[in-house]
Amino acid sequence: MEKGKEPVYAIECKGITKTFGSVVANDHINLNVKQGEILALLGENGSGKTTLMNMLSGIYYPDEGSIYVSGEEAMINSPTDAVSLGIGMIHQHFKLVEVFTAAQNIVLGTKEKLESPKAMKEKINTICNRFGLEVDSDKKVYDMSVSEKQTVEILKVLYRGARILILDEPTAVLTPQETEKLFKILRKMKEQGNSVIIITHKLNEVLEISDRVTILRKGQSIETVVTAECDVNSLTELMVGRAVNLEIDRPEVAKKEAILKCVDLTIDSSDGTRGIEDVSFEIRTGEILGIAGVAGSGQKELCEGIAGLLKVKKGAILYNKENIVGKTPLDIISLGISMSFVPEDRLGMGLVASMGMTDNILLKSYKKGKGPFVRRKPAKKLASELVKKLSIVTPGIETPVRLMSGGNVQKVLLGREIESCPNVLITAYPVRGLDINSSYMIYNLLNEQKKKNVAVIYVGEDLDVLLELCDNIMVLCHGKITGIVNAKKTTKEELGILMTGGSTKEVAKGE
Amino acid sequence: GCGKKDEETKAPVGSENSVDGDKKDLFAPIAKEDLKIGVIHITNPAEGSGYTYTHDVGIQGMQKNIGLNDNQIIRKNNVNDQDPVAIRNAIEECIEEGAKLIFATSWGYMDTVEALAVEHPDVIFSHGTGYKSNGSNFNNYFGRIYQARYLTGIAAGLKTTSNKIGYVAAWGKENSEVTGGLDAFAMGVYSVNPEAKVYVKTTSSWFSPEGEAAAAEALIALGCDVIGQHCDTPNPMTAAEAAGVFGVGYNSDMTKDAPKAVLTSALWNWSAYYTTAVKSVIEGTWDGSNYFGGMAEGLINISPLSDLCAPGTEEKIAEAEAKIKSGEWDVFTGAIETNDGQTIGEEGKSLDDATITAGINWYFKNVVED
Amino acid sequence: MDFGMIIIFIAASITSGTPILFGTLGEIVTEKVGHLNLGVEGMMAIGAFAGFMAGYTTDSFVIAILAAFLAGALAALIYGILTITFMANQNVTGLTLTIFGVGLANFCGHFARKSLGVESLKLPENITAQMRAIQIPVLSDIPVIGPLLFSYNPFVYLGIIIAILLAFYFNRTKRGLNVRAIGENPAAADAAGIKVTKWKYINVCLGGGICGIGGAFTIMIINKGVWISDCVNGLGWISVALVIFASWNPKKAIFGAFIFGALRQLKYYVPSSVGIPGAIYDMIPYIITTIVLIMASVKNSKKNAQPASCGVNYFREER
Amino acid sequence: MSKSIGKSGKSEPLIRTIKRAELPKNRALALRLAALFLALIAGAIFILSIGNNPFAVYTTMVKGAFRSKLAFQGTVKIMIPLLITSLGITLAFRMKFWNIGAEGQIIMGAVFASYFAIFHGDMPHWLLITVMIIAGMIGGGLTGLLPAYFKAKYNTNETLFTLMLNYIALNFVVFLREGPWADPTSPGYKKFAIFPAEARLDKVFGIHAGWIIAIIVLIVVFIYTKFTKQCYEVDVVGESQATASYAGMNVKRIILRTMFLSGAICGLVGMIEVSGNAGTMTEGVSRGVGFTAIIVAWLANLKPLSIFVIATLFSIMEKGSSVVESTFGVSEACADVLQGIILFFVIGCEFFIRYKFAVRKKGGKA
Ligand SMILES: Nc1ncnc2c1ncn2[C@@H]1O[C@H](COP(=O)(O)OP(=O)(O)OP(=O)(O)O)[C@@H](O)[C@H]1O
Ligand SMILES: Nc1ncnc2c1ncn2[C@@H]1O[C@H](COP(=O)(O)OP(=O)(O)OP(=O)(O)O)[C@@H](O)[C@H]1O
Ligand SMILES: [Mg+2]
Ligand SMILES: [Mg+2]
Repeated sequence: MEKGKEPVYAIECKGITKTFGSVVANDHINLNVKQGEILALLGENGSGKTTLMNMLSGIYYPDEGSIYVSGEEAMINSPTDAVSLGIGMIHQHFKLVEVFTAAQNIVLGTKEKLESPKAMKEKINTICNRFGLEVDSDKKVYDMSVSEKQTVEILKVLYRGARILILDEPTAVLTPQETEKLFKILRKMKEQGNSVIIITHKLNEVLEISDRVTILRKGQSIETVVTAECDVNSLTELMVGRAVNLEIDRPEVAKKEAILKCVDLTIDSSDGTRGIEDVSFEIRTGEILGIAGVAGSGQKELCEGIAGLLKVKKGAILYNKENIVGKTPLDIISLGISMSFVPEDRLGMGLVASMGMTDNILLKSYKKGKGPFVRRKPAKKLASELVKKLSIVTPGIETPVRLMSGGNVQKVLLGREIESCPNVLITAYPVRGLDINSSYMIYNLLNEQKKKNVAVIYVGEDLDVLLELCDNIMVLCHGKITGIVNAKKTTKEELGILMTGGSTKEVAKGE
Repeated sequence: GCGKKDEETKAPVGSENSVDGDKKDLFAPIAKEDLKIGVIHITNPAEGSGYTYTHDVGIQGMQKNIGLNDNQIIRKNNVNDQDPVAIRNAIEECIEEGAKLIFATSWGYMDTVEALAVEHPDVIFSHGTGYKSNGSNFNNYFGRIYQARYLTGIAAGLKTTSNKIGYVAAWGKENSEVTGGLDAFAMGVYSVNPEAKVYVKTTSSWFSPEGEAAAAEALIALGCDVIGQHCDTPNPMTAAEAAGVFGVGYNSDMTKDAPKAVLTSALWNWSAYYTTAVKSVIEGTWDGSNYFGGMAEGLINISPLSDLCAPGTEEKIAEAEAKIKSGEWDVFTGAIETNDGQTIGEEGKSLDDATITAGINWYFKNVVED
Repeated sequence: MDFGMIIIFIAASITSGTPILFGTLGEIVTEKVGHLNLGVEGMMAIGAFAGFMAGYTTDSFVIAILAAFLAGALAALIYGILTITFMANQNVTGLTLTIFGVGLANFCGHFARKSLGVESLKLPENITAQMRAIQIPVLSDIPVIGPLLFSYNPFVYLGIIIAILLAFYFNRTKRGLNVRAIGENPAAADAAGIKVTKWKYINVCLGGGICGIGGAFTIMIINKGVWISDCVNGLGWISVALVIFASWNPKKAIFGAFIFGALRQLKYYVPSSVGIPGAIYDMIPYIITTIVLIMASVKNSKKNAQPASCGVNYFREER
Repeated sequence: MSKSIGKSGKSEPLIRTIKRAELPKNRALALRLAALFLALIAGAIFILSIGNNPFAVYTTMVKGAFRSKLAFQGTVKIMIPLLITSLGITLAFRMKFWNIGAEGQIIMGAVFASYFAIFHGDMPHWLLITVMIIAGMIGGGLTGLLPAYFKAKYNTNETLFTLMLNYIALNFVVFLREGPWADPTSPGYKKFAIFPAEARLDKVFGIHAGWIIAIIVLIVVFIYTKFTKQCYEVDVVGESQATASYAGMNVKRIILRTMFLSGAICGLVGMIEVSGNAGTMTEGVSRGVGFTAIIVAWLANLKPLSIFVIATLFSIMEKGSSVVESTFGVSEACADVLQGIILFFVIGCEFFIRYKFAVRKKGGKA
């Protein structure tokens, strides 16, 4: 390597290829990151971003191609190798030991001897101060919130003195405030000469944080562009390969009738803490009600309460004037209330990872029909239809959904819910982790439902989307409603205030 | 179903087959070269000391006496006697291989063998240590091991200085075989040392290396300085040796396992029976009668007394042995006092064989359950 | 029972718990890296034979123990290759190891007796003296304390030392922290730069080795140095039970082994006139283990639970 | 900083494990047969090393299982409990409920069935048999239900729980035999009474009717696992309890129901063994079948028809080995070692169906 002539890249990948069985996840990919730069990696779901990063961090090993770290060819056989090369990755699914404390997780696997808890704490504090992080080093991971866990993950990487930080969709599960905090940290790292590769599907974040963007499409590296020269539309076009309309329309439905009414609902979460308290609201057919709030404000409890999965402590849920509190989930499903909750690990609820599309579609309809036997035929037909209708990418309808990319998995989930022809459709975080194209496809699906006079509850994080998509937005804070506002009349700022427990005066103003 | 119901009742042990007049025609002679013999063992002869080992030594002795090849013997080892299915499988396999004579060596095989004898009338079943028989192709063989036990009791009684003798028993009072042996042993002790007590601990298993050692050690802790045993490992003897006390072995000469402890051992010499039985089958003289041999027949013996025995032991034992062998006296003769104050038997009479094999469920007066 | 007998009973219980302690410690070490090895019985049997044969030929207690350890480790290596590298089902592999191990030990014992042409395979004098209870001058003679603390065979002390070392290893050392991480979440450990495969092998084999020493105990102490087939006779399975009772904690295993040992000895010290059937004594350890298992789960104790990844094999590229 | 790069200059490992594409069925079958072949070769080396002719041993093994009507019947009798038990635990295993307590469930099934044979042996034959079948299934089912209850309610580890229950059940039988259920007519020895003829399963073609029950169970389990709503629920619960509740399934009830069924099928084995085979209750009634069945079910990938095939092979091996033992005068320990070696290979070879070792292709440059 001739020094001086070229800028030495922190990382350079040449011709990386990786196949899983018959799937070519990476197809001769080239990518490079400069020192002191933040590179965004962009691509549709299943385009191979995670796979590529996993090879840099030693989780996978490439079938072909070479990786150069600081100009020299490197063999990254294991995470250990990656660590010793100064590469640290924060995985989408956190890799933390639940029963250990933050500190124990942080020092795990490092070379130095085990020090006294006090000395350890100090060392961690030093790093925290340097990058502006906060952590309780004696807290066990199983007691932590998502963002706390992420902080531990970041600390883990920094503690090892990583100079190249890889983050795989770090913001997918963060609130805007938390995202902002994270970006501050990343900028600090960059200032100190480190390199960052970040994967995110949120284009505004890409534009905000990155210096350059590398775009992957179907396992191939398409192009690398300088962020300053791009906008949302051009990035989307590069990613998808064609121009995409990024408007969300808000169709108006004439006939609106009240269908679901919650009165003074109080529900405890599964770990016994208060989930929501005295929540009352109403939703009408042909309407999308958005629910906004910082993560953990009671969204999950509300959804699960309505679906009959959590016990209602107090209050009533009136569906067409009938109180459905105390009904079994199955009864509620058969009334036409459908719920799809995309959890943080995406697959955890609603789908069976090792089953194919057919059997997953069967999940909510298998009880139909008399007799002890399941009917797979209709499900099979529906699966094939969904593949066509939602352009789901999968080797076959019997391929385990575990092997499909995140976006496609979510299309299966939502597609199934919609096909069950619900009257009330509750979706929580349906675009969590989805690429922009798929996200818009989902918004369109929801609008279509609305037009069919379905009452839709949409729990989301992206305020811009909430404002564009919903008719009304209900804001939760610490399990209480801080406001229900008209989406057309409110602003992001106003929502922000409500989300952090702003005054109730705003409520009156909204509706 | 299997098994004739009417045969559930006890067949008198040792009774001659009186149903059939001419016994000689029961089975035709089988040429020595053509005879295949199945042997069902409860454990593995390789265990080296215990019950199965002695049976197999007996089989080998019979082989030598008669001159049979190794491939004429079909051994089935580790056939759990609590598992009728396994017993049946093992025996049926012997029959498949052409065995015409089957020795089933453990008590627990009895019911299954009884049933199989009905299903296979052309095969001779000889079952050891039980009491059932059908007078034709199913007999029972057993021995008066209590005679040897009595003699070993003499050795123990003379040796003890603490006047506490331990006894590791596989099963409790209800098991007649074990209990009869223990009583004989205790009576031997009593005959030379009326002061001494025999302490008994039960393992509830024929084979329990850990339990047998533990029982022996518990007995030693009680102050016993001679340990007797009726169980399958030599662990009571080795435990005695390790503790520096003495022991009386069982089954085989356990001097080989614990040379510094074993005074003598009560021995089976099964080849005495096996040779007789096989010979009768070859010659066509098998008459289906039960066999209940003792010291006189050479089936029972004690191993040579070791140097550890107390002075005078040899004489005392020789005296008793002569009495037993001559037939003028046997162990369970006369009125016997039990440890719970009963009296068994009558003066001048001996217990009958049926009682000896299946009806002893009391402990002799110097036995202590603790 | 008078006082003297109680002392003897306690001492006997401690001795009796020792082979179980070894089996348990071995299994704890194995489970800490996420491998449930149901082959304890087999590894103990193999260790028993190897220890016996080494002692028989070299007349050295130390070599015998080393051989038992090595043989147990080798047996565990088979399990390791199959479950770690070949990712075979752990239950199935463990059960097979039990069949194989017990069979192999019995077969070898049979073979050795035959080829040596002896009636009884018995360890020679020197080693027998070494494996007997250690009498420490003065200390062993103190009444009560002597027999309670200073009159055991070397295995007892070795077992306790190993247990304490393991407790230290798992709770106070970095290596132990790393190893525990593997058992809890191998993917996390791997990403943290811990050599998961290597440490899985090391622990699985170390665990097998410790079980092997437990096997040697059965032959040397229970059978006093005389080879007997099926010498382990279920102690391996009780060890698996004790792992639960001790809630995967080596220090608690010492205590648990004593309790289990006491339960196994009890029927020989309680007069039969008390009238408790033998089967009840044999059943109690399993019943209390089950109760402990239930209690831990009712309390939802994360700390006293089996390592989270136990039973699930790890493949880095799995998703 | 560039110094650290030197560290990475290590060579890549020659071989690494990678995932295979889903193998077509016939390839997988071919691989399994190859595995079996390898296993036999490994076994052959062992047989050679102890001085026997492997070819003769293997021939004897197969012949031994079929050489006569009696032998064939013996093989079938070994197979009946193994097959049914494997099918029983398959239900639990599909739910990822690691039931290694089939031993205990068999024993308790046998105990429940024996109660009627011993104490109510005067019932008419068919009534008694029916009652015993039901009792056996309830006995096994309840034994399965116990850990299931705690699993459903407190997430108690079922592997360890069921393992413990095996030993509790075993000692319980000994307790019964030594005390309350001892045959009063047995002199001098504690044992269970021989069942009256009314309590014995009838023989069909010379083998007790257990084989018919086995075939029925096979068909039922096949249909159950392949086509029913219930088993679909089992599969979902096995994968993710959260998902199952979302779909409106009553997870607790499914766990209880499935474990009851699994235990009941194992309990049925207990009934068949005491009534058809042994003719009396025994502590040895399960004979390790509960453990072997785990191996069978697993090797068969929890598929009923494959279970049938594997159980057949196992039964041949089991029956054949004991013939080999006596024919070649080798100890049964030898057969265990042989079985162990063969199993190790078969277990190990499963790996190659899902994974392969690969050598990296060099020089794939952009
Ligand atoms: N371990 C694996 N086994 C099998 N297939 C895999 C594996 N990992 C990834 N794939 C496949 O490789 C392709 C690329 O997946 P990858 O996770 O890299 O996509 P991605 O770009 O990160 O997508 P997303 O935005 O949804 O996270 C997908 O088709 C996926 O199904
Ligand atoms: N990674 C670590 N860093 C620093 N100290 C540690 C670490 N791991 C363990 N320790 C120390 O070890 C002590 C015991 O750890 P832990 O509570 O996990 O062990 P334990 O199994 O409960 O042992 P014990 O029997 O003492 O209760 C902790 O209080 C802590 O001081
Ligand atoms: Mg990804
Ligand atoms: Mg503690």
